[in-house]
Amino acid sequence: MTAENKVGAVLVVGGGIAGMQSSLDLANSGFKVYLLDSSPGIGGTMAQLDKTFPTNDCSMCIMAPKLVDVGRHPNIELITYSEVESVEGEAGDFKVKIRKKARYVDVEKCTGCGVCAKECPIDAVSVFNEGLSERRAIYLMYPQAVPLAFAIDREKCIGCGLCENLCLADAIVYDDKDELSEINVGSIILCPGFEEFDSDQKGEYGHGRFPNVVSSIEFERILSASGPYKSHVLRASDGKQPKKIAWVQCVGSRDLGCGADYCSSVCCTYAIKEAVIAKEHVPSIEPTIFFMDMRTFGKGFESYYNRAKDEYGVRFLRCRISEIKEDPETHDLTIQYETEDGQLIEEEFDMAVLSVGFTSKEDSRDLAGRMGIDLNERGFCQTQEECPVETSRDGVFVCGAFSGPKDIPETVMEASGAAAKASGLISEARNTMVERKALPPELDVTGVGPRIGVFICHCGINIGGYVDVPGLVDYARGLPGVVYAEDNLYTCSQDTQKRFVETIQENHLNRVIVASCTPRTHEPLFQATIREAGLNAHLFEMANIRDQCSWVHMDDRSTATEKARDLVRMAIAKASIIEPLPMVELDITQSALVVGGGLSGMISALAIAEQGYPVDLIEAQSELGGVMRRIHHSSEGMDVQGFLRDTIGKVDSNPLITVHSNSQIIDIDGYIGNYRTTVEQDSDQIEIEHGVVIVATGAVESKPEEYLFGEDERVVTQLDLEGMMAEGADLSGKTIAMIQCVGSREEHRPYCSRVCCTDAVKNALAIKEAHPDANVYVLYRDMRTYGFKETLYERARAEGVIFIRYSLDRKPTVAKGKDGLVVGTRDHILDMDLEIEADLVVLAPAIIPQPGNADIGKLLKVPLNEDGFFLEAHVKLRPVDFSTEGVFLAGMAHSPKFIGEAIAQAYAAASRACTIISSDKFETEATVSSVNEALCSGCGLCAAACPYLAIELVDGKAVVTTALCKGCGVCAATCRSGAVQQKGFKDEQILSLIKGALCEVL
Amino acid sequence: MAYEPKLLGFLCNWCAYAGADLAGVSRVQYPPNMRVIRVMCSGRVDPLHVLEAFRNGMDGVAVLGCHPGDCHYLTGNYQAERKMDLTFRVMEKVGIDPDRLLLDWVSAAEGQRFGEVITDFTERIRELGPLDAADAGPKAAVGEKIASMDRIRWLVGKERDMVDHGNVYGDKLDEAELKDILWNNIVNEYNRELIRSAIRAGSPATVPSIAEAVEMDTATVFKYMIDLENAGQVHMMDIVDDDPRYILVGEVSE
Amino acid sequence: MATETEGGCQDSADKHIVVSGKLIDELEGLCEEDVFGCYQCGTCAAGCPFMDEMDLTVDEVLRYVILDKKEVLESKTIWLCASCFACAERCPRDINITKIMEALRQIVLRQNIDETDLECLTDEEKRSIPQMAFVSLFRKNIG
Amino acid sequence: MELLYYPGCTLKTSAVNLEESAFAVAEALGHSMIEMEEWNCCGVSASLTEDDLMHHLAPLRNLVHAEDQGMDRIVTLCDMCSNTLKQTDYRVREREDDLKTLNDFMDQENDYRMTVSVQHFLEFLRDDVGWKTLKKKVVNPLKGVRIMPYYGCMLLRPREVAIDDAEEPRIMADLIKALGAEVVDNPYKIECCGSYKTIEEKEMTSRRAKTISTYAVERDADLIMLSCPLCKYNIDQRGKEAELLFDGYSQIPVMYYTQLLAIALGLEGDWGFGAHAVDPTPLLEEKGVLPISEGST
Repeated sequence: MTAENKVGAVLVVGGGIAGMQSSLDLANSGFKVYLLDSSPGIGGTMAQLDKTFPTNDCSMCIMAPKLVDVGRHPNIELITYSEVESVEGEAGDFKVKIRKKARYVDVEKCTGCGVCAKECPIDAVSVFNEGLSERRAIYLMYPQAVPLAFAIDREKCIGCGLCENLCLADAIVYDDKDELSEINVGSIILCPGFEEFDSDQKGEYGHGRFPNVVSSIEFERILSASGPYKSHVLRASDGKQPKKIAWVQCVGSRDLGCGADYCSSVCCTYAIKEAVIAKEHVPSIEPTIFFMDMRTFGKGFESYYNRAKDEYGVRFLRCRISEIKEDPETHDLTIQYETEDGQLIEEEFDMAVLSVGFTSKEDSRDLAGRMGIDLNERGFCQTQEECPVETSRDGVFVCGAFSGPKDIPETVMEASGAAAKASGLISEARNTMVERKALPPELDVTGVGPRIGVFICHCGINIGGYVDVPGLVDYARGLPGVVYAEDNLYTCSQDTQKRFVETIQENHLNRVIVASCTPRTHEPLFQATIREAGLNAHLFEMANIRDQCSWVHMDDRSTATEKARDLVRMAIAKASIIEPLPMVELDITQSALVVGGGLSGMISALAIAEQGYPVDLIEAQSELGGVMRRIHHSSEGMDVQGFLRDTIGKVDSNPLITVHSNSQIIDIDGYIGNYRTTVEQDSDQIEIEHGVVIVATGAVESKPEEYLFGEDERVVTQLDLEGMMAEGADLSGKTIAMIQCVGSREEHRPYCSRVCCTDAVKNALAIKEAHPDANVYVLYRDMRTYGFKETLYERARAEGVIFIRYSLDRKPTVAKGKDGLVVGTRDHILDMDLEIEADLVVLAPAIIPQPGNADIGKLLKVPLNEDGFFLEAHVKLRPVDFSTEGVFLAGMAHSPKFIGEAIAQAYAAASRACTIISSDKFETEATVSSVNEALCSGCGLCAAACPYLAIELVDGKAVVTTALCKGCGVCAATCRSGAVQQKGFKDEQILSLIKGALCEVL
Repeated sequence: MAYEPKLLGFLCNWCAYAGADLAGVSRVQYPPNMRVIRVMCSGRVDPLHVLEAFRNGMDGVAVLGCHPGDCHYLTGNYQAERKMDLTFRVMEKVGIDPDRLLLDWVSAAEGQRFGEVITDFTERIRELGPLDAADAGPKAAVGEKIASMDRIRWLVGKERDMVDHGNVYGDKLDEAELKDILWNNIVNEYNRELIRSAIRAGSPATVPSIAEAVEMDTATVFKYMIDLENAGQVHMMDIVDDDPRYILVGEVSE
Repeated sequence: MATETEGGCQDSADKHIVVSGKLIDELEGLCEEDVFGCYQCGTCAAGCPFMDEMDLTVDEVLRYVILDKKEVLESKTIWLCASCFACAERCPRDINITKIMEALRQIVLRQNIDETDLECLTDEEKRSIPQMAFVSLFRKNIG
Repeated sequence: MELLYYPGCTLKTSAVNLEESAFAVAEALGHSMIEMEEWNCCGVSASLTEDDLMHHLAPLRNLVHAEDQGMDRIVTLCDMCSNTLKQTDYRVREREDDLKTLNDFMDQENDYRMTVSVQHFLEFLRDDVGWKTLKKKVVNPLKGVRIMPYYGCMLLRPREVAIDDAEEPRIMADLIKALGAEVVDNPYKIECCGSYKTIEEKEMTSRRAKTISTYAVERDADLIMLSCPLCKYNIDQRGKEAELLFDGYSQIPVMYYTQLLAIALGLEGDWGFGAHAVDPTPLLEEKGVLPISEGST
């Protein structure tokens, strides 16, 4: 596959959060993206969620910006309601046949107004609301769906023709047929997501028979404001507000009864979230969670669990219940459970929520079969720990829950990682299939009086039905500066936009006002159109007379029209004094600096080099490898040292990567695209220019201060044990006691180090395999072998490893015995003291951040979290970015993680970095601040207020770094002398809006 | 004084009305209780007309058209059949005895038979007795509300087309299935109206109190409350000791 | 069996059960259940109808076997189990706990230490209780 | 059709009323129950230890006798017989080597050729008669009688021998509806009645009976329907004794489904109510499903 005939496009299968993230990364790195989804709109499961842990952000609020970006990104082509039929060809040049299912609604024309659905006579179960409410045969998946277009469910529809009769946009296409089309792409990313376990299969819990037993995804819909119960927590049997709600964990996970020998990783944390959010909605609710092991292992999850226990009073009962009984009359539920000290208690509950696990989707398995992708025996996509985003077929990558249960941060990391691999394969074909529209030169409007054009929209009946639009047009025509005014049925439709360009040019308009829906979704669309007409995009203003006027004053037409007149008049008032804003472009040094030569640093360096950009890799020690040098075998049986050796080999031999070992960073200056870093290598200093920074400083094993560590050489850490076993230590016949959570999950360090449970089980198995007669005990607080690692825990027990649980207030004791060490603890089931004569005690110490993080943080002006790890821009949706543009994060510097997860995050950081250094230009925001030096007294108030350090004092005057400025305008509002103004939102412009609102005549 | 039922008759100009005239010419005697309205075709009779008749105190209504196949306007009587089928169903649901409505075919030549049809119908209504206006009035009003709904009139209007010629996709529909969908819509709309009137009677109302008033189980009432809330006709005002209380919204008072 | 000795029936004598090797090896021939697979989730105990009368809870019995504590053979629980299979059907580890209970009983019975002695029954009961109860009891409690 | 009937010990002694009512019902439905010529104890309760083949001999012999009589099906009335025979049938089909050992061991009997299936009478009513035909034959519908179905465990567990969904059985509920009576659903219907513990643990079994019956009383059920003679004894007899242990508690009547079916089919007979600790006759008369016969207790 020579470089020439590589195709510069990528097919992304699955429009959930994974598909959206990888599409945006690829589209912003100069590749054409075909984003395909089997349902009528993208959004996937995350769209169904109410809030997300651990920040309790509303899921839709953090996802909507990505939805809108994907919806209107010029390089992303949305192919909804479609399936992949077949894939031919090889990596770099695939021919993919796609079947676009008949949707019976023209996506371009439909504006999502919903008049058709209001009258459709058919009742159908709303799958999106998990059956809690009904939808019609013609439906929109959810209010914020992208594309905002209805679809007809052909099985349910009786073809009565009513919707076509009602549709004003004439968007109904009854003779729509499935379309077969073929696209040519260089690589493919599979992220079709997962299916929730169907809890009807667990008959003993009564889901499907007892109305008050709901699944967790159904409870998400109940909690959601756009859900069937409008976010009121109610129960289905009588619409009452439940007081006692029970969450049942591990429904369809860790259960051989239904063929699930794995843990679904996220249910513990989402159950806590649902309990906490329910409690916030209704303080009288008493949530109880029945669980086996509380697996809150992610970043910030442990303190989330503690807060739920201490602040919200969520009750945690450690018992997997046997069944749920229901009183057929009152539909109240009874649950019988065993307390930790062996008592049997029967308790009444008003409602029960089954925390269902993940299963693979049937049609994803078929697709994988058709594409020749290997699946593991549980039906998920088979991946290797060496590269968790590669499938068994060259050129086809995977991310998200299709390769195994995982939460949203890990999904987003894998999505960016898959984007890195997918684009790395075809980096030579970058920018070949991406056309930048040729735009006419911008009209120079200086010195010419305002010639304002006003376009008022009916939006079918959404505005026209409640606001006197023709009257509004006449009113606007009379206002000063207005030379043209018209109304149209749908301003945003394709044909109206074409006429827009002609109208502007014919009437020589130099200001455009559109009175229609919300600028949030439609401003960029209209700005792009007027730019095509030769006008600067910022000579434009919108009046929101739908979402904030006609839709909310439906029953009072006169006041709605009056308010619309005010809004139009305000826009016109500002229009006369808006100015064209130049699009500032910065040039970018297309190279990267990677701080830290551990596994993550090396992988991200290699990934960036694969994209064709040079990398400077800074390593404090003399050789590369970091903590991985002390790991000999991984939980998934990967040859760790072998992989480390050939990774170091690749880094050393890669011409684009310059390794600076024994080096310290002295100073980092500059900003995104234009960094200058001084690095000191044994006394001589060199300066490196680069465009982006990836922080991969890793983390270290802490030194335990308990259990006689350091006082008796038979007390070692898990890493020491690995070293000993690698050197062939003879443990046959010996008794080994392992103690978990040494320094983690404590008052002074309230986080879980995530890897130690699996590490202990891995080492215990290694001991048992080498010396079957050795006795191994593991003293734990919660076994957190999440995901497919659960099978290791199974095998360890089967090999006879004894697991004993201890609680924080009754920690085990280690004392010197006659010949061995005596480990004292208490059996959690028998409530009986146990003493283990151990020849060796192995501790699982907490993983703590690199001591040097604070200094790197100051240099890069990036913050640390309260545990000392780096604080990313957003824990859920930007886990590898920092809030400061151009700086990225990978590996254990973010938080403790497994080798596979570190590799995924390293690729992700590389992909995010390439979105910047993949082009030599970087378009900054247009509405940035500017300083009038004459008025500036150098008081520094503005600099103190700026969260992005985009405005600073230079020789007594405030100076704005346009590259860093995000355009929030805080500095302008703080300035004492009016020196600082925000372009597009100048004081006089805002005042003109106020004046426009108040006085009838301008 | 013996009860004399008040009857209304819609006679189609070409057949039934002509049949009636023939009865006159042949001096056929029949009871005087029915007041006749001449319509050009039995298909002209709108369910709302029939329900309006009952609302204003009629005890019985007859709709007489041409025998199938004889209709002067080819398919008018088939339309009448479907419209009256809707009316029967609505009457049954709102609680007016469907026997009070008669749909029959009388040809222009059946003077004698016309007399018999009128006599039998009059006796049938005499047996049934008067329709208590206080009780039937509001029921008929609810019936009218249902019969005037867009989707129901569309379904009835398109029924023949979809069964005989095929729907928008060209496949012919099974009549029984279509009837179920129609009945389902009538039942749902009626129940929603029941619930609305229960709230009207005592607002704000809780699900258990509504369930009792309309004699439905709480789960079904709650399902309807979700539909009503989504349609913006009902709003949850507050929650008092775990029972949400609902009020009517956007009710443009008659 | 003929005479009904009112006073004669006393609780079964304290048994002196001899188990040489590990319990888990004793169970080997009797049942092939993966006792070590148990992760003490408590489902079996939560679903057992006779938990109130048991001295050891169901999961405690399994724990005794895992930790090789031989006193489990003296517990009342293994004799209280009525083999109703509720625990076996609901165990998330698919361990047939009913078979483990039977195996533990067999270890005792095969050292011909009988659990049941019919002295305590009145004649009237012997007539009225359905035979199937007696046959089951003999099969389960007498070696 | 002719049904090869395997009675089992209890059906000949304390559960004679179950057999008689079943015979009457079968006949009324046009079937005849022919008792197996050769049958022996069903080997209750099924042995669960891996190495114990010996205890599978008794049930296996019954299967062989059925084959000798040239029939392909055995119909049983007692839940425990049905469970034990099915478990043995299942084991020998799963493990040919066990079957071979057993066949070699049995010198007088022929080898078991696995041509026989075991069917409980309830399964027969559901699969061969069918609820629709049954409903048509009901002449005296049990109108207004509220019946709580009780399954116990032998019909539903272990899963290899279950005759219905182990978590949500419907077979008795369907039967009750076919008889025109009302079903009182309850969460205890699949919980054990105490089985053979009744001999040594009388109070425990009484408490079980009280828990199950109290639920029925609170839902104003009139009686409990069941099919197993041991469950009947435990809930009926031990339930009656529970009245002495718990003051204010009164046991509601317990009946076999065959007795109720016989009454619904309008058959004549006294259905052996004398063998019930709580005589259901007064209730049945009060509900008008049984004619008021003078002198009944």
